[in-house]
Amino acid sequence: MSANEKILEVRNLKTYFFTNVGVVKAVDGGTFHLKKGQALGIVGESGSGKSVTSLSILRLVPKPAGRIVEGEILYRGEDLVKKSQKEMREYRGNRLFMISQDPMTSLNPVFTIGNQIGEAIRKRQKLNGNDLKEKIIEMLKLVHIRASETRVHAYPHQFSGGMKQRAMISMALACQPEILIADEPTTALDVTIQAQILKLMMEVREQYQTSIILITHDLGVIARFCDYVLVMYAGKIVERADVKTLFKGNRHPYTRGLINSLPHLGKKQRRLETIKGQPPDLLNLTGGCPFEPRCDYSVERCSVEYPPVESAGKGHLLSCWRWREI
Amino acid sequence: MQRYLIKRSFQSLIVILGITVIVFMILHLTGDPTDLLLPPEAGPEERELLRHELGLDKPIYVQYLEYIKNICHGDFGQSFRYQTPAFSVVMGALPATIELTMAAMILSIVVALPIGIISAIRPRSYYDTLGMTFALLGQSIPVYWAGLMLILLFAVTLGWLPSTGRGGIKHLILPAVTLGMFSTAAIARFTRSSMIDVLDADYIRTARIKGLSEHIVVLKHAFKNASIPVLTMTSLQFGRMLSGAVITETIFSWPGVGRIAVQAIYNRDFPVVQTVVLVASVIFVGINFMVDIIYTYLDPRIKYT
Amino acid sequence: MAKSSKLWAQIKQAPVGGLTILFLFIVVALFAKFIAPHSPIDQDITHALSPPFFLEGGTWNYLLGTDELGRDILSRIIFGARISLVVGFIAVAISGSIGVWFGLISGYFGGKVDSVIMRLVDIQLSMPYILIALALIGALGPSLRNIIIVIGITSWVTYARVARGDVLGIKENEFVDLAKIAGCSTYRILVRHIFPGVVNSQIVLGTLMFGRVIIFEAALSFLGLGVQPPTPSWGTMLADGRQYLTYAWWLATFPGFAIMLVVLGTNLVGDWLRDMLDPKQRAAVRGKR
Amino acid sequence: MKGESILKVNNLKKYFSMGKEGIFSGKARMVKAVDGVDFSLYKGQTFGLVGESGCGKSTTGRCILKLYGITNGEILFQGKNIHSFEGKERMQYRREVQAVFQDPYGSLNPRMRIGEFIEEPMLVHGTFNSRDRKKRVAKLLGVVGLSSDHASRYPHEFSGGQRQRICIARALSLNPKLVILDEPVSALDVSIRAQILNLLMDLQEEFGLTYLFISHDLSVVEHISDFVAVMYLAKIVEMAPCDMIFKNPLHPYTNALLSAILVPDPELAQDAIILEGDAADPRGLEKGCRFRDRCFNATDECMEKEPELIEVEPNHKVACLRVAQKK
Repeated sequence: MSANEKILEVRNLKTYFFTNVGVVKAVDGGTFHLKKGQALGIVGESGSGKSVTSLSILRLVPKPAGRIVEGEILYRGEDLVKKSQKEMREYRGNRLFMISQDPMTSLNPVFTIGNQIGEAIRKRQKLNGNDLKEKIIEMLKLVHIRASETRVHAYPHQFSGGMKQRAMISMALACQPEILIADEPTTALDVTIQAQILKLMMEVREQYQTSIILITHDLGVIARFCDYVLVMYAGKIVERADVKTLFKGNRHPYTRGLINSLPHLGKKQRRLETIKGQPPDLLNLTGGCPFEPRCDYSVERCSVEYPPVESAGKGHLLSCWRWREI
Repeated sequence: MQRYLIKRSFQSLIVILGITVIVFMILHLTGDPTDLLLPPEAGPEERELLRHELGLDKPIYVQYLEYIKNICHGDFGQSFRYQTPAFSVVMGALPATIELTMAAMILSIVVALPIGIISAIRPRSYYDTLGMTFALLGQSIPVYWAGLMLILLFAVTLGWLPSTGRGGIKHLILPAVTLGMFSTAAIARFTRSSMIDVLDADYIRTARIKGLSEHIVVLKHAFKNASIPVLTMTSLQFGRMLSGAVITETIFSWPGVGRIAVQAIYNRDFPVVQTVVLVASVIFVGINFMVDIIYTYLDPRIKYT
Repeated sequence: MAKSSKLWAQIKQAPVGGLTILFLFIVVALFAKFIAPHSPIDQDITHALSPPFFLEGGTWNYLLGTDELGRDILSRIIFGARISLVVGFIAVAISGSIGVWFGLISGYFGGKVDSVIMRLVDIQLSMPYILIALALIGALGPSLRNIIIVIGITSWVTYARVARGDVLGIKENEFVDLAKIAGCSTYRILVRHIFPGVVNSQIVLGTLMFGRVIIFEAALSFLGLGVQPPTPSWGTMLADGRQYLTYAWWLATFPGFAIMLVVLGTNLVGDWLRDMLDPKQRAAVRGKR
Repeated sequence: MKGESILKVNNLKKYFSMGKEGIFSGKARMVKAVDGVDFSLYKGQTFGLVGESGCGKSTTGRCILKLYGITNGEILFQGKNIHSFEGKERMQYRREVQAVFQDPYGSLNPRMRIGEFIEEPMLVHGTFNSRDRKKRVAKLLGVVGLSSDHASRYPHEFSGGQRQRICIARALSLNPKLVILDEPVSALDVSIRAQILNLLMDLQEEFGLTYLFISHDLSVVEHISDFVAVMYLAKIVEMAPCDMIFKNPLHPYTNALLSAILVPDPELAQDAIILEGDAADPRGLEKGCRFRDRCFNATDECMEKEPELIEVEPNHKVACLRVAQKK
């Protein structure tokens, strides 16, 4: 098992939502891969398709509106798109796990924390009674929850947001997945708690060699946590690069605009650079580049034809007609 | 939890008091009972005398307080018609009504929950469409008509089941189905929609992410959450049933409190009417209180507030 | 643009059957005089208990047969629709306008006012409403006006509960705070900012309750304390027909069928309206009478 | 630097009652959302109020907006206690203090046209006649970067950023002196956030507005503020001019907050100060420093004595015993 092994390969993934108002192409041709032990970041704004990508990998796209219409999701060579929901159960919880956005709602309010972690443990080990309880306490200790002996019996509403997210991570640890997807794991948390959770996730990654897909809108989190980054806009991956290249040598106007629009601490500027216009309406996309109306570099061609994926360096891919001039 | 239960019992007490006020007021609205008790040719002196005897010449709040005092002593007044204590008239008929409502309720729950749950798991499937069509019909058919049609079909035409009276399971079937029809439909539809709501929740996704089997996801994780609003709704159905029993008992000549109450209204036998209303209300408040206790087991969030 | 196409998509899902039933019901009720083949009260003993046309002995003259006094059932059903329409419409209007205000006030002010109103609601829900209605009508006398009033004042709670729930949600919105900050009076906030938010669910509720009220009115008539003879009402017809169930089933069957059809129509239309206007409100209100 | 004070908050306290402890005991459970806060807003400047969720920053803003009554202390607007305002004075205050909130979806009444929404404050205050009001709505829409024919549309046609512009237009409609900005950009996408921040700063310059900018996001606060106060559990723990607080943070909590900001630059190696635990329950704090349980510098004294907010260097106030001793 080499360190560079690709454990997940997504090829030309298209996940659409068929609403009675029209078709929303939430993910429209996503191709990327994840290596063993890698931390892959997916960054984008609301509606960019980053969360749908993760749900597609788990095959949990909300039915009946959402559907994977095309593409392959290869986990160690097995195409997950072709699996039945029953077969997927062997992957979920064992090989794949996801921590979702809102720790407040992702735990079931009517069962104890211990009960919910226990379910994850029993998926791998058939433990019962005291053995199970001890294992649960051990799991809670791993994520630094104090007084875990009594907290086993607590209900989610007795936990703070940070503690709930820790409990979710302990569930992930119980499953020992190869791939951990974290969908905005810290967005709902305060900054000091965010720092705690990110640190914990780094520990997990180091200790268990877990590959992590981190989905966020926060470029700060990306810079801190990830090795490699995908930037999504309106269902398309517009640029991808290792994290240094992305921040220092990006060539896509959207990536650049996004990074420049952030206020920089300690660098007081009077005005921020902005991206003009409004986020795209996913129902009314034309065949061209979806960023075209907001782009300062756009030319006629941009509104007609979507640019092909081109390489701008080692591992640096992007889709823009004019990237060479940027 | 104690706080919660104390608060709820306090509220229940207020509700019962409020009911006594309303019953008392309706009683007064119905006019002078001396009209009923005395022969029409009775003179004004006789009338005054009776009014004094009955305490009707006292101020209204004194009358109310005496009324409450009497109730507390178990004295609900004499039935004008039967010339026995109204309370014992009502209590004598109560078992029949309880039998009927319990049968109808159990029937509703047993039928409605599976329909609601399965429809929610597979929305817009063949099963869902069928189940919900029946539920819609069940909510559209008036109880009295349903009763008559069932009698027409199973008693008159087919002769399988008796159409009137009480005794044994055979007698119970038609009235229970009649009374339970609306509730079955309502609970089934409500279960479906709360299950659909809950199945959308993030924690259900978490359960699926853990790779749990679908029946654990649905029956453990989803149903326990969905059962909380369903329980509320079901307990309200009890209130409806007590009203529905009035009609059902009339149709099937079921010897319960509902039929007694209707007769009492015809006969202007007010002590009986008010006793029925009070007893039925107290039962309903009691059921709601029990449901509150069940809540504390279903929803841990209540226990700690 | 997105919104209008969405609206169109929902309109396309309209329950044609339900709307047709309601439309026919209203037309029949309004133009009963012109539609009914016979007078609803004229008796013709020679034709008493004549069966509907499709049975042996039935005639085309009396499509749905006649009752024990030889009155045409179809005509009586047609005229009975008037009572149902009038009672349904006015009672819903009365109870809705009482209920919505209690709900608005209860939800918006909260605290003690809310507790008092909610206890009133509890009291109302705890009592067997049909007995209360019967007792009240018994006391006031069974006139159409009294029936409407009694139904109106005994069914306001559902509107109040739903409106209160809506208000509690709307109140959380920051536009309510912004209205206070702008200096709007409480009255203006209630009327301009809160009320429009509860209208949709009240319309949905009113539609569904319309059916409930028709059933309720017929139930009162069925129990003998509704609209008094000879005025034709569906409930009275059912009650009268009950005695003849064994050998003249049509007497009770057809008026009941009419009630069911109309209620089915309101339920279908109400469900559709709910999906369209008020997706949040679930079947919750259905069970609560 | 300071100029004319427009609003002064003195020892503001706001306790919320969380129901009675028992049915029969009269003692109410209190949550101290704001527990003795002092600060001043100066004309034409932006005062940043920063802290984590539940620290009382929004409650402070809402007290100033008179959405809540206050438990203790006073709020002086141009020298007058705002809670003593009645009738005309009250309406005057309502005219001069406006707000923009966090949620662009909840801020707009979905059943009111944009034009009506912006016009409403003027209508309520009886400023201008109907025609002039319409003109002003059109003008305001232009000021916030929208087009005047947006007035006849409903909110659902607008995106989050546009909605926030509409709220700003409404806030400006009465020519206010002070605008409370409660997390105005937190719910917006990154690419839209910068647009709104720029707009707010332009408007401040153009109309000489005073802002109270409430936010959890330190980098945004640093960008827009002249003066910053950091709140922790219902109290201000540090307060200083913006540059000073970011270049030389003194309170350990401010330090931890600053180090927890993730700079979008992978080359800047950061060693965050990781604070233990969650923010404490404000109900448990009877004595001592409210930050002591999470503080990496706490001593025994911190358990016993509550630090006062004192000026340790010109214009720089800190509530920390250890910092005060060092100085």
